[in-house]
Amino acid sequence: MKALILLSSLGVISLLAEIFSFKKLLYPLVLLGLTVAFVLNIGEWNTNVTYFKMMQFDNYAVAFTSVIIVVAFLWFLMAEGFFKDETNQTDHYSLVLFALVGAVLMVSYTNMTMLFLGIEILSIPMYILAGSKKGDIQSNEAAFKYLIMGAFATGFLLFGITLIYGATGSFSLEEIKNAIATSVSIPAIFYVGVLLMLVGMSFKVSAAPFHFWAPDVYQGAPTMITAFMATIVKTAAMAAFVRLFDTTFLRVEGSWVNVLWVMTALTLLTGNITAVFQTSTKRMLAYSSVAHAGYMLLALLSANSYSSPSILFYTLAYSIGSIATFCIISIIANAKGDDGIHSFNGLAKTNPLLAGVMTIALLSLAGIPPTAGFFAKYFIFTSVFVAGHVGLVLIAIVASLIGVYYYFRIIIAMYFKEGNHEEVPVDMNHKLLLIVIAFAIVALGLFPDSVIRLL
Amino acid sequence: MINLVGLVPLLPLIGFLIIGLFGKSLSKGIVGIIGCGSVLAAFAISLGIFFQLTGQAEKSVTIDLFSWITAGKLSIPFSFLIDPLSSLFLLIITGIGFLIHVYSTGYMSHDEGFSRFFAYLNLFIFFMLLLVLGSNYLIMFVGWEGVGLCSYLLIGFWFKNTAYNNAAKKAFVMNRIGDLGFLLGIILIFVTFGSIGYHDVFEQAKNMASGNPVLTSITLLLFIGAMGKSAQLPLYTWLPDAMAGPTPVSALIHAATMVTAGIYMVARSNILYTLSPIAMETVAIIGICTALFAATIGLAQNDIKKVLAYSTVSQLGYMFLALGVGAYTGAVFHVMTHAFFKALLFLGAGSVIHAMSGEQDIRMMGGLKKHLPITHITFLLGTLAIAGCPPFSGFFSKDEILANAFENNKLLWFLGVLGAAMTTFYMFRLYFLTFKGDFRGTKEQHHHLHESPKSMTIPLVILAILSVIGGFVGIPEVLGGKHFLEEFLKPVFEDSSFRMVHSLSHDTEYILMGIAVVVMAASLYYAYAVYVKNKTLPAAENEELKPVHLMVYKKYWVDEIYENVITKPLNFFSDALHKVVDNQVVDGLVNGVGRVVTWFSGILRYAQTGNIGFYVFVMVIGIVLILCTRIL
Amino acid sequence: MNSAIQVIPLEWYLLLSTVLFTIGVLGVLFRRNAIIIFMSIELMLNAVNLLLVAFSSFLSDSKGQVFVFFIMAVAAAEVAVGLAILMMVYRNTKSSDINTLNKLKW
Amino acid sequence: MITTYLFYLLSFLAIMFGSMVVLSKNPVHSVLYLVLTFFTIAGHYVLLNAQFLAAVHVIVYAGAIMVLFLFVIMLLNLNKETEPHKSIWLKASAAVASGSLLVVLVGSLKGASTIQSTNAFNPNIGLIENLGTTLFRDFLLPFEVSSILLLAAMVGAVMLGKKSIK
Amino acid sequence: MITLLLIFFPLVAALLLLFVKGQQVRNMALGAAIIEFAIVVFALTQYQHGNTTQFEVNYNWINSLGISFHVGMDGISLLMVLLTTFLVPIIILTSFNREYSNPSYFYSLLLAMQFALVGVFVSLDGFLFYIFWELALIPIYFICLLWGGENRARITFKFFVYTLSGSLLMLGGLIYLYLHTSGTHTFNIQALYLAGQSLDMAHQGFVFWAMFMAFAIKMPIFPFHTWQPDTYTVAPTPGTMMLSGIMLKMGTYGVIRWLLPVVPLGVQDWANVAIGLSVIGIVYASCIAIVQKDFKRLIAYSSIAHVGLISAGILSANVQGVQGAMIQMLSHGVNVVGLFFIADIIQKRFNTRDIASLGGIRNLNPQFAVLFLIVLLGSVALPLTNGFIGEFLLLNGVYQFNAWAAAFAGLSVILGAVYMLRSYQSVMLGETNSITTSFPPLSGSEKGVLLILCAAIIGFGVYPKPLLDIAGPSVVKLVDGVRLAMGK
Repeated sequence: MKALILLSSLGVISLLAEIFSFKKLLYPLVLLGLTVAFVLNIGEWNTNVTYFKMMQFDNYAVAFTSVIIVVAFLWFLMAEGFFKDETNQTDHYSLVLFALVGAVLMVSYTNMTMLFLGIEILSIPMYILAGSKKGDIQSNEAAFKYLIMGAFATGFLLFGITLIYGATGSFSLEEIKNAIATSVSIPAIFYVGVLLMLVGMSFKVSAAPFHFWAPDVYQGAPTMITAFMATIVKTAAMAAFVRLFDTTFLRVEGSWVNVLWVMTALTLLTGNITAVFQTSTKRMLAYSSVAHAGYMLLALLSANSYSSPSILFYTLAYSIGSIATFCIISIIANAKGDDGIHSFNGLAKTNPLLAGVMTIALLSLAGIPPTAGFFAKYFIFTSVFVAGHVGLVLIAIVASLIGVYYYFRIIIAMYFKEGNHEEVPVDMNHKLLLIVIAFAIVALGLFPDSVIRLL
Repeated sequence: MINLVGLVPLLPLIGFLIIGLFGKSLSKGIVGIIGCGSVLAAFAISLGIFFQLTGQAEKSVTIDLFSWITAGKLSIPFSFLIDPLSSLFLLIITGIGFLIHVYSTGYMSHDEGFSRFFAYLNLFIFFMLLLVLGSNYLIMFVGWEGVGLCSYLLIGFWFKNTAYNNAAKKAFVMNRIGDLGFLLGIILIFVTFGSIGYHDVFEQAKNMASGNPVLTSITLLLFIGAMGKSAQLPLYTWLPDAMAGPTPVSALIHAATMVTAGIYMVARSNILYTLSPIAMETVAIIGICTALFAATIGLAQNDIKKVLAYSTVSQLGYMFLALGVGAYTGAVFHVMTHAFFKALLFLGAGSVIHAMSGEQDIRMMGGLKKHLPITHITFLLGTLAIAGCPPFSGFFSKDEILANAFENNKLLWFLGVLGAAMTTFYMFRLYFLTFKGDFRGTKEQHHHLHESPKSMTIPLVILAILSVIGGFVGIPEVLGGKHFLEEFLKPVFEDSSFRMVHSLSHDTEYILMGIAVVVMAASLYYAYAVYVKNKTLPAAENEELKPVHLMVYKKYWVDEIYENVITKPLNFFSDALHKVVDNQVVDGLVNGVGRVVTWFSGILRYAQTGNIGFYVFVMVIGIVLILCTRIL
Repeated sequence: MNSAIQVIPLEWYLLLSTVLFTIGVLGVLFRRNAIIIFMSIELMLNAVNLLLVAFSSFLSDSKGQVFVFFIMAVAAAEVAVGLAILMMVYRNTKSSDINTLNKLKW
Repeated sequence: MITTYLFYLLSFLAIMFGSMVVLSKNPVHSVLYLVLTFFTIAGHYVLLNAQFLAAVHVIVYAGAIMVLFLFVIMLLNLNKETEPHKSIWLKASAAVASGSLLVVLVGSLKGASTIQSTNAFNPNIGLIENLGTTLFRDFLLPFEVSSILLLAAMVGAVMLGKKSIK
Repeated sequence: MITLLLIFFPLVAALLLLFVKGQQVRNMALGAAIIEFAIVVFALTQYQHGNTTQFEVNYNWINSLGISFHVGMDGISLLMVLLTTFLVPIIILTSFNREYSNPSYFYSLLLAMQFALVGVFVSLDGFLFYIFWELALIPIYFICLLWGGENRARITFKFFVYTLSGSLLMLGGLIYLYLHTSGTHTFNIQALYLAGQSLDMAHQGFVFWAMFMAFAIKMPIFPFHTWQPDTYTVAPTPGTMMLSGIMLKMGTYGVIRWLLPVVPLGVQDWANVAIGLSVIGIVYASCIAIVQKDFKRLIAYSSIAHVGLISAGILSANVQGVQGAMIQMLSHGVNVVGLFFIADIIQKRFNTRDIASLGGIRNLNPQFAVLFLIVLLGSVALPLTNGFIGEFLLLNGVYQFNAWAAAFAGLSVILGAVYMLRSYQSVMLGETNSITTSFPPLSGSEKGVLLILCAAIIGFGVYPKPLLDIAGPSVVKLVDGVRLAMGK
């Protein structure tokens, strides 16, 4: 909660920066603020405070908030240039920070109202930021698509919430849970409500067949925003999803588990298969992010004691891996004016560091040991196994293999193809960031227990 | 002396190592001395062993060297077994081996690969000794394959010649076919008896019922090995081709020693065979068929070494006939005498070839009698011996075989006699065409004709003497002699002896002998009439032959048949396997998976139309489907 | 005057909302004009609002009506942002036809 | 009884106007139909004893949001029937899709009658007093949080709306 | 502690090598590999013969999942580690033949691979085993990708995905077993054995296939082999040697350690099919080897044939089969490295590996011809070479399973001779031709490597006892356990 307040305040403060002209200070201020927020957040570990019966900072919330703040910190480190070049610098800062507020709400809500508001607070800044390259028609298109589809999905989400309200008379997760636990016959509209909420949440995490917006929006949005969407937004949405379905709706598992089974399979396959053909790395990662949503859904689907820790670990591993890849993609795309795979040709010769970190990040995304991504997948597979969905495990294995195919296209391009032998200039702080991330990926891969134990 | 048995194979091995490693820097003389010396020393020790063994009551001594292979209850020591059979073979191998080494110092003196040749020869002796000394089947197999390797190396000794290389390869591969059978036989022995040591196996086998199918399987598998090594039908074709090697090699390996390994093996396993009548019959039938088949081919060959080669195949057939009818002693006896006279004949042939500057076609020879007196005499003695002319060695051994065959089956005997007649004919044909008549070669060859050096003739003489008197160790009782050999080998064949009851009356034996001698004489005369009196010459290369003659001359086209039935189809099959099955089907499937994914990806991405309306549409459809789960 | 919820079965409200909601969906599917699509989404949200109020009355629980306020707030925010984006798009493409926005695909 | 009739009338009007929103060719007409739809919904609110909400609804939707729409339409000069029509197939498939959505929704929403209200009927819950209590006590946090939402939307709209000055 | 040293020394060396510039790096790599070998020799002296696991180290790693860093060596592991550490210095020595670009990366990757391989062979924790298993894949992938030949991107990728697909299935199997461990779930090897053996036959069958696929692909067994000839051909020779000499043994070792004792009933149930595939593969690959034109491809196919026999022997689940497999793994490692090195020597000199276009090399360098011949004889399993011991024991093992399978597998004895002699004849014998005009004498490193290998080939053919003794008791213990579980 303290973190939440701090983040909101930071958002407001950044709006003031324009007026009181301390724009230069803003960047360090935000970084500092995030650090403090992180510390404050950690301070709430094991306190389990509930606020207004609307949100509860249990360990789950604290853990995910930490992940969100850490990733946000890394994101800010990466995205300094994104703010610098903007005329509306302060607006961007505040929008991003507000989005973070939304994300934190989404991981800590205990009431549908907060969920709904969290989603919207996260989404609306994202709609705007996706379109923040105002003159760029692709950016326009991304924002527009995101908005229309998002609003449309919100409609279904709300319909679902309403039906659940109608059936149980409450918006509070706790009360809903009690209601369905005590009810002799649960009204049919409740189930429909659950399914409609499933649709709404699936849209947010871009699960098939509600994923269509994702590749287009990811591609069109400014790379930094794409990175934000792929990491923080996805983490928050996944956390919210789990909080809702693996606790509140667990009792009516029978009504949604089969649907989710099919959707997960579809997501895994569609995301991975479609990514194979992509030539734009950004778009490829967009599809890959759809696929990763599929893996996370696996854990959600299994709904057992492994689910939360595995999703926590997965989001962390996936997010830092994605930050690294997006960072490198943006560096390359800026230097070569193109984010196609061929832009990576010969990178290993000219920029061994970039190539090395990219390789580690891609290996992690592909789930090859000893990287964090491997353990992430491993935990997920374990949880699915425990739940007994062996068929899905097989599909996930096939999907992973396909995944290897497109991740390795980049690796092959970097190490095998001949490039133009011009070194790409890289900022010092980016270098630092990448090295840190590379170490983090390996360290998480070697000592995953530190994170797993949390939940 | 028996304790020194380890030295017997070790000495040639040392010889091989010294010559092999330092041969280049040693003079030919020293190489020759080391090569011959090591074998001579081995021979000396073998003699010692032989006499010690005859002198002592314990007829079977096992010498453990070291534990070789252990795996669970399978435990194979590297150990040697000294008994009459192995000591006899030791003598044959080292003795004849030594003579041939000596001969080789002369024969190969001009060859640049002199030291290599001696290295190989020594290595061969080493392996051959291992083969006969081993106290279990696996050591025998080691020697078995080792001699195969040496045979390969020596056949392809002149490695620049592709035909020779092919012959070498053929020999190795064909032997390997047999070896596989042998190996499987060994494994079956282990599986059955839990051991592969001769002693353990035979002790257990003794108590088994005759006709036990396992024994039949074992013996047949072992016999496949023997068929390969001893060039029996249908695995004999490598042996005539093996004549590509230098002539001493043909004498040593492809006549006197290695090819008789099969006989040794069957004789060694006599108890197993005795207890499996089916296997015995098979051995006998294959033996006699080979004997006749090879003899017919021998009738029409023009290459001096080819004739001898087919003769060897034929004689090996006789030995198997002997084994098949239970005349184990007879077989070993024939091995011994055959070693003498066939080595002699080959060395004689080598001497002829040496004199003819490498010419091997008998149509180009003739009248060599006066140019090569020693060779001529010794060759004649060898010919008489092989023809079975009394009292030369071949007479006794062949007689024993035929008598036993008669006892067993009259038809076998008849065929045996027929084969003997053919043997006489082709051998004398060879002799007459080579030594009698006029010289038919070129002027140059004629000019060059000379008797071979001492190093070559002395072995010839010694072998000739052995060919003449060699038979006396086994004079049958009917002729008032004492069959020393039988006495000596008795401990080895003791357990099988119930099969070897002599029931022939003396009269019958006399008649049989008489018939054999008469047939031999008739055949000899016929050959004389054709080749000396009428001076008929074999048809020239381009001459048209009568069908039967052509068939025999072309060796029944067996090589061609094998080529077309096995080699070519195998190549074709492999090629198809490679190009179609492996590249198209198996790999195609693997790549196909990748291609399907890529193709599917290409298709699937078109679902991503970029059109919001479509996205919403799919979303709605998705929701409809999801809600359907509620109403269905 | 009685509250309608006392005389009208809840199903009717459910049905009415569903129909209105579906009309909104139809609008999104049917039209290419972005403005109309936005309006259709507003219609969907209103259908939800109506249902919430009906439930609220039925259950005699004011939370449902409070929730409507939040929906209104969000709807207002979305519309504001949406129209801003639409303006931006229009500036670049001179069209409010959603079909012109299909550069991002495949 | 009058309530019942009013319900039917308002429902009919709501559906009709709603359909007209979707079907009218002129965007301006659509906006006006939508305003009418909102009024009918407000009528429903009144019937449901949610008077305060009805008032807010009219003010916010009809008064604010729809004006915004009209404003944009006028600004962008979209008041003509310029919209290119979707092909008949697309329209048909859209109709089929939403038709089936309706069918499955209705089909799966059967059985609302099993819902039991635990509270006694209270006609006053829609009154401003009740709502205020709930909003500022139970829903204080969301209320505060929604300020962030509105602030973000405002900032965003302004940012996107203003011309970029370099 | 020795085990830890064995595992991590190469890793440390690999990391240090990254910072060394220039070609001298190879000497340092060689030094590191030799030190590693020395450590193993030291371990051998400390090893108490018997069937116990020694040098055991067990640290907690991922407590919450029952994963520990548990390593140790019994005879089987020790023998595999011995093979690895023996071959790696040799492989590094063979690389002296060529100058590789970025040598520090090259050698670093080689040593990193050694790290993973040793890890695979000493792991006593299922998860750890899997991690090392996968770790081994990455360095070799990059070795092939960076220094390989034509078409390497496609081929190595296929290799990578193919192997990965197998290992993912294995992971599935391991997780399944893990979830069936009693009490707190753990990946401890003994617990996994118990878990696997407690399953019924049908479920053991599933686990069998899940795990066997990984091993079958790695070895590779027909029909999962098609990545192999391409990869062997395209990889730089040291990479090929690592692949064929050591990495392939991961599969066979896996079957011994992680398949037989884990799902004995599954093995029993499916042995027919698995051995059938192995045996078909033997003849299949041998036949294909006959018609190969590229020498490296020929060796590659011959390797499939050899490994098919090893696999069949292991799956026969008797002492002779498994013991034979142990020996044959070593022999095959030595022989195949020798053969690939010979191919490399020839290619370096004549720039071709086309068998048909070579010839008469023996005329140019008899010494080389002899060394080649010895390696070849080892490969065709002539008695008194190392190959024979293994082949005999393996055939023996297979025979006990099924006589016809053994007979069919035995065809490799014949076909092996056919293709090996054919290629030897074509390459070495006959007259020299326009390509084989001159043969620069063998360099010191070349001669050294070949001599060491030949010494090993003959030495262990004549006196294999030390090797058999290392693994023997452990093999007997393992197989007895398995047979007990099978009810035999």
